[in-house]
Amino acid sequence: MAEVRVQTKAAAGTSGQPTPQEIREQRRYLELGLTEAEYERVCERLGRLPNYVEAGLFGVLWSEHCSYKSSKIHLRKFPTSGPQVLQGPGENAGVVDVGGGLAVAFKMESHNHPSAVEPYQGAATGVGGILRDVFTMGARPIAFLDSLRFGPLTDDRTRYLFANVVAGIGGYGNCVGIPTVGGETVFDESYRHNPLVNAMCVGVLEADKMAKGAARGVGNPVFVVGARTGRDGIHGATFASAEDPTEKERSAVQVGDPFLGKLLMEACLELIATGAVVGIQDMGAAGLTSSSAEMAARAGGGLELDLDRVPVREEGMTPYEMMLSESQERMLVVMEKGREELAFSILCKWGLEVAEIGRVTGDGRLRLRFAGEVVADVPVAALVDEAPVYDRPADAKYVQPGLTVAKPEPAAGDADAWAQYLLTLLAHPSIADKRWVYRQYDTSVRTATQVGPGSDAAVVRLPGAERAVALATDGNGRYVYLNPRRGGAIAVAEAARNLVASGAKPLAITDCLNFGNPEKPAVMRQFIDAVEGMAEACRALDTPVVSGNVSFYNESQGQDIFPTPVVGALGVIEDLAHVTESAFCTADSAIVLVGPIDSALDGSLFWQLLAGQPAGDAPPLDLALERRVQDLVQSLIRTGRVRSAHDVSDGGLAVALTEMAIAGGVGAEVTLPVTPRDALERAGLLFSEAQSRILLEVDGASAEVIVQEAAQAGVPALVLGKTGGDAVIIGGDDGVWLTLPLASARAAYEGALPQAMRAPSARGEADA
Amino acid sequence: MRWAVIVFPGSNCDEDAALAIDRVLGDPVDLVWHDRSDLSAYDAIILPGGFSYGDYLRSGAIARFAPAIAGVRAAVQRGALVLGICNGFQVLTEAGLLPGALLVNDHLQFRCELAELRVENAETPFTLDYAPGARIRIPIAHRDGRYHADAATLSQLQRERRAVLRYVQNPNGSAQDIAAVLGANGRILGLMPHPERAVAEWMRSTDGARMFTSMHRYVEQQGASLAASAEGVGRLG
Amino acid sequence: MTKWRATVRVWLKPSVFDPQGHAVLQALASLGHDGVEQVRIGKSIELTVAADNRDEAEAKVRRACEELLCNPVMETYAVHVEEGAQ
Amino acid sequence: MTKWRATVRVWLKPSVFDPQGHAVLQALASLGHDGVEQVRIGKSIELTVAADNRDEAEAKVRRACEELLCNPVMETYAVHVEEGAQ
Ligand SMILES: Nc1ncnc2c1ncn2[C@@H]1O[C@H](COP(=O)(O)OP(=O)(O)O)[C@@H](O)[C@H]1O
Ligand SMILES: [Mg+2]
Repeated sequence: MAEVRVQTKAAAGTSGQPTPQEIREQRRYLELGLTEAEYERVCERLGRLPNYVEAGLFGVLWSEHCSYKSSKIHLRKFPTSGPQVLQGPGENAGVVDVGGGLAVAFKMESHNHPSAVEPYQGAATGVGGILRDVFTMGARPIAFLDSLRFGPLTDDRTRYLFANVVAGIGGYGNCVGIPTVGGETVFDESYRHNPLVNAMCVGVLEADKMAKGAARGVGNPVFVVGARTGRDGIHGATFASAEDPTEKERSAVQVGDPFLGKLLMEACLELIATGAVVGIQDMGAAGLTSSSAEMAARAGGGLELDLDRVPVREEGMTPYEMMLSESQERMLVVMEKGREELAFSILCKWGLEVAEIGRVTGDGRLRLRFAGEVVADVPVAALVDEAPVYDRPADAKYVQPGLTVAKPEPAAGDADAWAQYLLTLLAHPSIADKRWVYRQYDTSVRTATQVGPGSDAAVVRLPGAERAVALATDGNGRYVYLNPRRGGAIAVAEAARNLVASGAKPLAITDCLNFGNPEKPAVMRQFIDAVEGMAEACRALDTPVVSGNVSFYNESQGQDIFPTPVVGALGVIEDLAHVTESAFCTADSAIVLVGPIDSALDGSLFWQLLAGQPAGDAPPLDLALERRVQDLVQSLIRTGRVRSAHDVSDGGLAVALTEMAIAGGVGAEVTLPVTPRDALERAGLLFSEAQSRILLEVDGASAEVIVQEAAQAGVPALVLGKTGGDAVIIGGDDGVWLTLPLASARAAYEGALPQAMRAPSARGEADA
Repeated sequence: MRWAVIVFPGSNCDEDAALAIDRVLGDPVDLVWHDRSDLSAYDAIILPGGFSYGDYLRSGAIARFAPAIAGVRAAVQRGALVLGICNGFQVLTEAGLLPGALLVNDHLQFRCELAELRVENAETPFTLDYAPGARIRIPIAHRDGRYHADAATLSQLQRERRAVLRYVQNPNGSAQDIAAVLGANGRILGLMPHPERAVAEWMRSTDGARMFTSMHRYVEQQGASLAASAEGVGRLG
Repeated sequence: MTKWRATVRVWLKPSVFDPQGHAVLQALASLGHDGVEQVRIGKSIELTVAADNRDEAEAKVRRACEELLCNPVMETYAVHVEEGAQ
Repeated sequence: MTKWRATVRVWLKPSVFDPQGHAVLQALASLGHDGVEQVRIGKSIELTVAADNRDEAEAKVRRACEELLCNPVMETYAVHVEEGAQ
């Protein structure tokens, strides 16, 4: 093959750009996101100085966002395989076999930094991006979930961010017609300046029809489909990796176009169904650069692109800008040669623009031509597979910050005081009813949502099958902050437990790892420990990680957020009769606690409210017990004796019980078989967030049998009392501890968010 | 009888509507692409929910120019039934086939919830199977659902009993709690709630099913199926 | 043909409740912006139009308003045309 | 104090893609409105403001823009003030 000469002098579309020599001498590579060492490595690998376009390619692909350079070696600790896994990490989304010939593709992604700057569009484009990741696999999207973290709602700007993020998620999801069926919403001081917006998308496909993002078959044509390429979002990927989002490229803000997103989804699914698509990938962060390089890398081949043919929105765009643009709603598609017409007719039907911009080569290089010249020619492997990997320094040992916090002791009050504690927890925005959020989401479009938001997990029926998937997201930054390893494990255990309480068998998880600045050894320690804890729980519960996303640099003014790994879990319900909700069904049922009675307040919201900061260790967790509890509840639900089920999480037993009562409009009276020593122990019995606990509503006759079956399975279980009445009454051997009328409980629980959001919200100033 | 569900590029409740017809009635139903104007084969046409063309300017503003809307006009002339659900309602008002307009909800938010409705007129082709004055529950899911019409139109609707469904608790600021409007000829109904989302126990309500059974019964009662005669003419020609 | 730059303002008729304007007014009041007494929010649509003269440009824009940009059931519009692309 | 009538136009910065304008442009093209070459859609906000003089009125409106009406990350605005309520 003839040697290709790469243009090194100023040429078309490059005026004003520094020459390779200037990039080196003026250290211009720094502004492209490359460190000096990384730049040297690029030069070495190329055997010459990179020009501006080439340096730009390396800059984005070697960014934290694209290369996972600080996290890669640790993510390897996740279990990623199992008989249920059809596609693990590495593709656009993970794919799991859910039986009946069907598979489910799912993934979660963060859009934290863009949402902090422009909450509506930041959140909307986050949803659009994760949607494309899923339909790219050939899967028909069937559900979204969203996991949100904000500062306290007493703050004007937080209300502005929260209101607009929620509107943006709905704005995109509602328009594309995919129901948003679940998620979580947590408020804590630690997220005040750095909110978290994680979106998950779930799609379904026939198990043997998976599409992939590989550019195979030398000579096959390459197309861009969808929106035109504009100058927007240049440097988005480096922006996500940079410390202070608002001071960075503000042009990184994008406006989502859900209508175009929907057209793209329909057209791509139709296209993939023809079998003529060799490889397909959405253009997310770093746009054409990452999509082309990654597709070539997966196939072990190369690509040659003719940038003159890229449809642009603005005149005079340079190759550099075209490669780095993050214009939304675009796909890169490799078609089988000779079947291009098929693509044209389908895309035309959906009114989409398409352009053939290049072809697959076998020489392992990404070669870009523009205005008759080669403007970049670099080995694909160097861009993708040989991206730097850092084993960043981590503190030897994590100093658990809650252990030195004085354990707050509640005053030993009367029954009213205890009811007041419960009311305060119910009205805490993190626990309170989230209807204010999810009534802004279309939860029932596609008419397959059997259980929408409001229960432990969402249940979505699969098309043409008498089975359903259960979906939940979970992650408690407070626990991870207090004890990263155990907190990480709890995130997985709790997500899986929510599936189990809904009648499902957990199959696999995706994750979004939201952490602070990885260049700080303390943050790196949090990250490593949390990942190890998650991996341990995944092994214990047989839920491999099939996809995920890392978001570092969640910090502001030097203050890192709580380390917040968020888990998105997928389970299957093979018989729709087993779908279980968390609302009490009827009076006179028995209430059974599966799992231990515990009074440890470590990590509890109760203690945080009393101490003004997280206190103690993370809540107790024994993974072996967790597994037994989950197995037991799965099998109990399958016997048809469980009327409703709810896991014990934030706010402990008292809150879980009250939530079931409010949701069902049926009260409850329970008695714990203990006499607490003091107020602290009583508070613990009520509000401990100790793990591995699920409350069941069962018919009275089965209750004792279930307790015996639990004992045989090595799981502690107790009949606590029964449903009925119009109050929640909780006591112990020493008498009634608290009585809370259902009406007051409901008012506090349902009123909290609407009341907090009644105050006006100001855009205010983003963090300087 | 034969049903058509019109599909605009941004429709997203088209398959739900077809599925509901199938679930409730088992009648044949076709998904018909918006560029088709010949709808003569159908006894009933559904304009489904969604965001026909993104609805960035005004909901339904662009869809009204689609060839299928010309087909809908012709079908109405011929005596077919037309049901516009949510975005379909918006399209029908933009097209002038129903009076009034649907504006952004007074609270400015999208709202998705099960809404309670009162059947104000059970003598229309769309509500035959409901008891007069019945309270039914059907989900809403919209941001632009605030029904607006001038005073003269509103009193006409009132007089002619064409505000067929009203919200028990107004969720969007609609004038006179109006949730559904009947066309002057009695054969077009536009409504913001989604009857196709309330046709099975597991959906939490089956109250939507009776709208489809009403339409079916009405068409069957019309005697010889319109579709048959229309097809007959087609074959001769 | 010359390029014309047209600005179309579309707003709700006075008789139609404007919840967006109302919300902004309330928000401004409670954020301490006193003196603001009324707010109404409409659309501002900027078009670049090729036409031989101003009248033709304006006629084109008005046609677009009548047919698409404005719904007379609840809206009114005003057109302003000046020379030059945006 | 006098009443002032302010008109604020808020629009997306030129570098930001405007899907709304794009959709309308396409619709106009397919409806045969030739000559329309570019469409961008923004907001037009009319405020009635009480203030002692024009400068004060304009300052009030600008403050409202900064704090609430416009997000400078992606939008720009222009204020026009004249005497008299709407
Ligand atoms: N942002 C959100 N979007 C959609 N649903 C949400 C959101 N936040 C909370 N929910 C729903 O509210 C319910 C309660 O959430 P949460 O308290 O996090 O549940 P759990 O403690 O069982 O994990 C769940 O059904 C959840 O799906
Ligand atoms: Mg739960």
